Amino acid sequence: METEVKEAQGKIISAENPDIVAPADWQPVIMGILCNWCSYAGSDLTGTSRIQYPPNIRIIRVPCSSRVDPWFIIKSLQTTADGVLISGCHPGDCHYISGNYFARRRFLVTKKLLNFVGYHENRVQFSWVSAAEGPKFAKVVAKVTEDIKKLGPLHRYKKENF
Amino acid sequence: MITLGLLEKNTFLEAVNKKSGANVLECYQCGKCVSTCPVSSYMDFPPREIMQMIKLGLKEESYMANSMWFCLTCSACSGRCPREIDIPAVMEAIRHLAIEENYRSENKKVKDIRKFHDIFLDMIKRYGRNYELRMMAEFNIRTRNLFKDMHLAPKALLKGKIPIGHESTKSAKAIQRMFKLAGKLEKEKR
Amino acid sequence: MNKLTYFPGCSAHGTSEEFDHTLKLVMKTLDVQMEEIPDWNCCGATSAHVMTENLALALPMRNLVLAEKLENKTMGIACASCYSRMKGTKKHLDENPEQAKRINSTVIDEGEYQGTVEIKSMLQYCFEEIGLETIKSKVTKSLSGLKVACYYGCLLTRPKDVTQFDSPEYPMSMDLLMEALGAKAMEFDFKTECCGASFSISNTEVVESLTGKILEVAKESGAHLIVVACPLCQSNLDMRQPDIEKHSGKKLDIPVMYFTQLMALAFGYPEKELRLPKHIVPVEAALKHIGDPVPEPEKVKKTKKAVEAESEVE
Amino acid sequence: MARVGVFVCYCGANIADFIDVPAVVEEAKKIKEVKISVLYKYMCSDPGQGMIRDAIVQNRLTSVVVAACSPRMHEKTFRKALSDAGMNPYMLEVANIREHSSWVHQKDKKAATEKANDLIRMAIAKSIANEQLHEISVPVTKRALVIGGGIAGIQAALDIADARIPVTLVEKSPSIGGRMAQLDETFPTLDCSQCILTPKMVDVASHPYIELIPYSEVIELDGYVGNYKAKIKKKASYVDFSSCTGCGACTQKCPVKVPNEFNMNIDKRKAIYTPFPQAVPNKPVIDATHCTMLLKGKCGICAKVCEKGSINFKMVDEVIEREVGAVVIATGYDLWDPKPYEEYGVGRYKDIITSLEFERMVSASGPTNGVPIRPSDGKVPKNVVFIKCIGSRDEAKGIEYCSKICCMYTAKHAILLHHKVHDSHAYIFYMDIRAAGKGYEEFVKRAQVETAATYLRGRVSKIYKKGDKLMVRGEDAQIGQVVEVEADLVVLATAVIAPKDNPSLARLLGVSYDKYGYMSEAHPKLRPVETAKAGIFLAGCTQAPKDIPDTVAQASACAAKVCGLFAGDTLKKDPMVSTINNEFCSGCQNCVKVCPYQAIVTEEIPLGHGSKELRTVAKINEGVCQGCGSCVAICRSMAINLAGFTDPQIINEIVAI
Ligand SMILES: Cc1cc2nc3c(=O)[nH]c(=O)nc-3n(C[C@H](O)[C@H](O)[C@H](O)COP(=O)(O)OP(=O)(O)OC[C@H]3O[C@@H](n4cnc5c(N)ncnc54)[C@H](O)[C@@H]3O)c2cc1C
Ligand SMILES: Cc1cc2nc3c(=O)[nH]c(=O)nc-3n(C[C@H](O)[C@H](O)[C@H](O)COP(=O)(O)OP(=O)(O)OC[C@H]3O[C@@H](n4cnc5c(N)ncnc54)[C@H](O)[C@@H]3O)c2cc1C
Ligand code: SF4
Ligand code: SF4
Ligand code: SF4
Ligand code: SF4
Ligand code: SF4
Ligand code: SF4
Ligand code: SF4
Ligand code: SF4
Repeated sequence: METEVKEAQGKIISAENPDIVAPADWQPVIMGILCNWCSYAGSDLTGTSRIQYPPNIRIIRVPCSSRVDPWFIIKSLQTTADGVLISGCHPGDCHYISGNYFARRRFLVTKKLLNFVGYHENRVQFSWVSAAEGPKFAKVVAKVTEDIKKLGPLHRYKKENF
Repeated sequence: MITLGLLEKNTFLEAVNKKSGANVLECYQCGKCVSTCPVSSYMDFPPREIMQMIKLGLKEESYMANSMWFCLTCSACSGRCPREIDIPAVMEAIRHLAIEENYRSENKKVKDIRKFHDIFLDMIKRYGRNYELRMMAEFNIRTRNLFKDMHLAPKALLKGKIPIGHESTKSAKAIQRMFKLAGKLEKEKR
Repeated sequence: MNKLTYFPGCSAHGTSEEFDHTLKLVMKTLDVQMEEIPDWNCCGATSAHVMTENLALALPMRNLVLAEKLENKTMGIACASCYSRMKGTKKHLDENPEQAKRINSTVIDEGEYQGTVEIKSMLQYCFEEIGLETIKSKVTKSLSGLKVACYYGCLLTRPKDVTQFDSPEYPMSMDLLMEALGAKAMEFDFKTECCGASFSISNTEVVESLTGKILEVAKESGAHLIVVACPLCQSNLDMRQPDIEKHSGKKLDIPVMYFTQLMALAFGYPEKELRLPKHIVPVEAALKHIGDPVPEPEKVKKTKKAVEAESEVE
Repeated sequence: MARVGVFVCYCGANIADFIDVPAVVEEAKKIKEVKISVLYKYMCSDPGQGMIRDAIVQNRLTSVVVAACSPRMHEKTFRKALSDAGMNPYMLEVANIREHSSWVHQKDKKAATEKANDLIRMAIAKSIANEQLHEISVPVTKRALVIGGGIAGIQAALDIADARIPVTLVEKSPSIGGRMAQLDETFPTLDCSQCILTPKMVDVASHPYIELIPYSEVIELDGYVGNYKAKIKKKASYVDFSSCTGCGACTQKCPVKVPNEFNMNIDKRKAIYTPFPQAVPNKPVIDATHCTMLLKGKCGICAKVCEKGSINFKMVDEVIEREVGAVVIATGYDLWDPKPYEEYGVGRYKDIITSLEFERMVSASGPTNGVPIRPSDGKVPKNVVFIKCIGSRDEAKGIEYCSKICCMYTAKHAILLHHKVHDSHAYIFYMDIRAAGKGYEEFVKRAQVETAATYLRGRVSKIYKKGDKLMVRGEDAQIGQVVEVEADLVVLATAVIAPKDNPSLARLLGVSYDKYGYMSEAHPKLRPVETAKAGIFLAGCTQAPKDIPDTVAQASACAAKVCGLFAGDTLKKDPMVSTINNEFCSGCQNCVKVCPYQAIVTEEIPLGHGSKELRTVAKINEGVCQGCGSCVAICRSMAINLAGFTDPQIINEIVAI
């Protein structure tokens, strides 16, 4: 699948669907679902450290990455988001012992499914960010934002988004 | 003294690991191999030290060592290594790398050993099988040690221990062809 | 009747003719028909292995391909070194099919390699396929009174993942086989210490020192003779003895026999069939011990202190 | 219809400088459920909280959104404000516009403001789906169960009992004391082990708050923190402990001798025995696998000599129940069997012994009266070789980890050898000397300098026999030479391993264990004495190899945890736990498998209204559930909901933008 942004006459075209276009100044919306103990704490640390990152992400707090129902991912892509980032504790560090392990397996399946129905694999990404990894969180967000920008919009452009 | 610079990429270690299938980094220097190895006292760097040299990226020093030429491939060390490192495979890897990269030790013993193996292979190439008496003689001639073991010869010959004649495979041709093709494979690999 | 493909190895027709000969006698008694691989070649021994990887694989492969043409499932190998090379090669080829194909191209005239024969050393064959009970049943002349030290050398049981046979540190198969013949196998700590066989010509100094230590410990064990299952071990331990004695000044004088020679003897073959004159260290005196009275096995003495302590518990 | 109040914080300049806060306040007002949207300098200050309280009352709000710093900072503060105003505290949502916006998008005020708007919309949407929640309170049974009576279990039991909390101490063997009872003098101070241990054992026996149940095992544990029910199997001892006086007449007269495991089988004990003279309780038990009366119906001598008539051959195993609020696991360790070291001739040479055998020999009350001897001929050894890391740090033959204690006790053994046999010499083959602890390096120095033990750096590769000596061969890597030591006796410092029934015990208790069989702690650094299952704690070597000081410290920590747990009459718990709607549950039990806390069990309910047929459904124990949400996401029937993070709440957040 094409990963490069398609630009035509000052417009950006979705990688998945040529009918979806947005103006050149389009900014993606990324849904970030973070576990409370590691990644959410890590993102707080990014803030306390004043590390700057792209403003496209909207963060939802969940107790553990294992709480993330594949349905949340699908719903996000269907309704509001151009990409989804799920982030939890490092393997072995899960606050709930093994939750992130189950979560990871489930996500891989979800990703395959989304791929199958036509979404680019970079639309949904996973990462491990610990409570001490403020800088890493900024990097992850920057990378995901970059990736999604390349893929173009998923939804018909709504001015009020940005 | 050895000066250790920035060891950003230890290509020697990588080459040895790849060729041997072992991971030299696992060696924790316990020395069990050294006291196991029947010939460690003849090696200028016994197995444990060779492992460390590889870790330090000391390629030339390793190639010029006699250790891998003395290794008998007896697998005693690897059978006891607590980290299950295939030490003879590591020795073999250095040996083959040294041959490939044309390093030749001037050590007399190493030269002798190499000569022996050359002659042995030559013997097989010619006859398909080993011809023991001829081999001993040839080895002694080529190492300029004509009378080595000669005191054993009369008794051994007399007792029929070492036969005078020799057998050879009928299809000496097939063997020679094999040598040629194998040599070609060896070159392709490089 | 059992059938067995036989790979004698270079020395069987040379230095170790007595091994080959007695092996054949013994197999006849055990009702095993041995079929020698036609036109076999040298396995390359350590030399091929030392110098070049491809040749080290190609030489044994040719034999394996030839052996596959025979009908028998199993191949028996007399020499431990050949055994190790052949079995090691087979394992490597089976694990690396790509490389196997490449190597096969050098001997393609002989046929395609399948990997179908099972390789056993002759000792392993006797122990696993024939079994001690059968062997025991064929004994007509017990070797009781004879004390032996079984020397396995390094390649018969090592590396374990290749040989898949007996313990690499303290194997017992040959010991048990000797006991089946009536002999007593002594506790012997150097059963699998290397004798330096591959240096037997190029580096005699090493061989003398290694062999000397093995002989010394064997002697220490109280054995009348050493039993081996490999021609290289035999010639090293036997032929080097006079030199070792000369250089160390210690008298060793311990004969070195093949296990098949002792089996033949126990199976009732006359002594002359054993080809004893081929031995550098004479064997005859040792064999005189056959029939010596056997002492009762000693009871383990309890430590006096330990016994005393018992009554003090309360 | 929901009535939401939005409270936006300046956070001094922290938020206001980078976000157009007045615009944010106005934007929130556009949402129809929002009844009030206001701004304040410091929302978390008293006046700020007051604003919230007043607004709740005046506007009859149903939920509150505070747009300020991270909920990890002030969620509790604002929840309190809600409850002070008479509102359920869980009707609060916090929009994190500081850590997640003003601080991280300082160069783009427009984008930061947009993002703040979105975050607030999400919080409003979520809060509308919030439900009233109430802190869970569970009753506690104030009795602790301690499993294992080694020094770990003893210390934990005494500390808990001293706080006047009843303790049931269950010990598998006939006496408490564990391994420490087998030791001679102990590093790093060389106190006599028995002298410091036996008083504690006696304390256990006489403590009014401790119920000691020896010769027993826990076979079942039900329930959850504060409310466990344990089944304990008391093995038949064939001796009535209540009448037996411990006179020992039976033991003396019993004709059957059995290898004495307490003395590492160096000597014999009887079929009716107390494991060692200072045993607690000091009552004998009959070893049913050896007593000829129990095996063949012949003998009965002990019964004849017992003046108290305490012997009862008809005794059978008995199962008793105890209700407890907390459990301490203290099952200790075993030692690795060195048989795989064939190159050493282990099993063939009698004069190769293990460290614990050596420990028994040098023990003054041991089977050889404190003098080490060669088992082969009873002679006192002069040259003793100690080999460390046997089975430890050896993935080929044993286990990968370091056993932690053997470096120290080997140094101790060298010193003790010197004390007992003055003209002896100790050689120690080692790979490293791990002596990290208070006074430990000093102790090793003592072995090296005062005792002049010879340390040789290298792993031994071979031991063989020469005459009546054992030749021990290894490399001394410091001089790069292979050395052979002529030894009279060889002592192997064998690895510490987890008791082999730890995994089955762990499964029945519902706690996790690692690949070696050690019980797993909840967090290696910050929760080292807790298991992941609330109310179950770990002490001593059952968690990992450790020496006595560490064991005792961990045991006391366990006691503190237990006392903390029992401090109130009930336990308070966060209400954010999962519940199953059994009407939707299909009984697939996927949730049961994923729950890391074993909080989910199954139950049978009628198939339909008034139906007699039953079907299986899952049920969550709210006392155990920690609220991770794994089960919610895995349930295909959507039968489970996690309070505080329900599907409607999260979907509302997603679609709010
Ligand atoms: C040779 C040697 C020397 C040592 N020397 C020293 C020293 O000098 N200084 C030092 O600090 N440390 C020393 N140690 C370490 C010391 O032994 C341990 O630190 C200590 O014994 C650990 O105590 P524990 O209670 O955890 O385990 P243990 O002593 O093993 O006690 C466990 C108890 O639990 C019981 N049990 C097991 N399973 C169950 C079950 N399922 N149900 C009920 N009960 C059960 C056992 O019967 C036992 O009584 C030495 C260790 C060894 C091997
Ligand atoms: C370089 C380094 C790396 C480390 N890495 C790790 C690691 O990766 N993992 C690990 O487990 N451990 C690590 N540690 C060890 C770890 O730092 C300590 O175990 C831990 O910090 C000890 O905590 P503490 O509370 O005992 O002492 P401290 O952290 O020193 O706390 C003591 C506190 O008491 C205060 N204080 C002192 N005196 C007084 C007084 N008289 N009155 C009032 N207050 C006072 C001090 O100001 C201080 O706040 C590391 C240590 C170092 C040096
Ligand atoms: S035995 Fe293995 S780990 Fe030990 S020094 Fe030798 S190679 Fe290294
Ligand atoms: S395989 Fe080589 S290095 Fe290893 S013990 Fe044998 S001779 Fe020494
Ligand atoms: S004789 Fe009776 S009272 Fe005495 S110890 Fe034995 S059982 Fe107890
Ligand atoms: S009945 Fe059993 S325990 Fe009692 S004395 Fe006899 S053998 Fe010993
Ligand atoms: S404590 Fe010492 S002897 Fe024990 S395993 Fe660790 S390093 Fe080896
Ligand atoms: S002082 Fe520190 S670095 Fe040195 S041995 Fe001790 S713990 Fe290790
Ligand atoms: S996963 Fe859902 S349907 Fe399956 S048992 Fe659990 S609650 Fe019931
Ligand atoms: S929320 Fe987590 S802890 Fe609670 S029952 Fe579900 S899986 Fe278990």
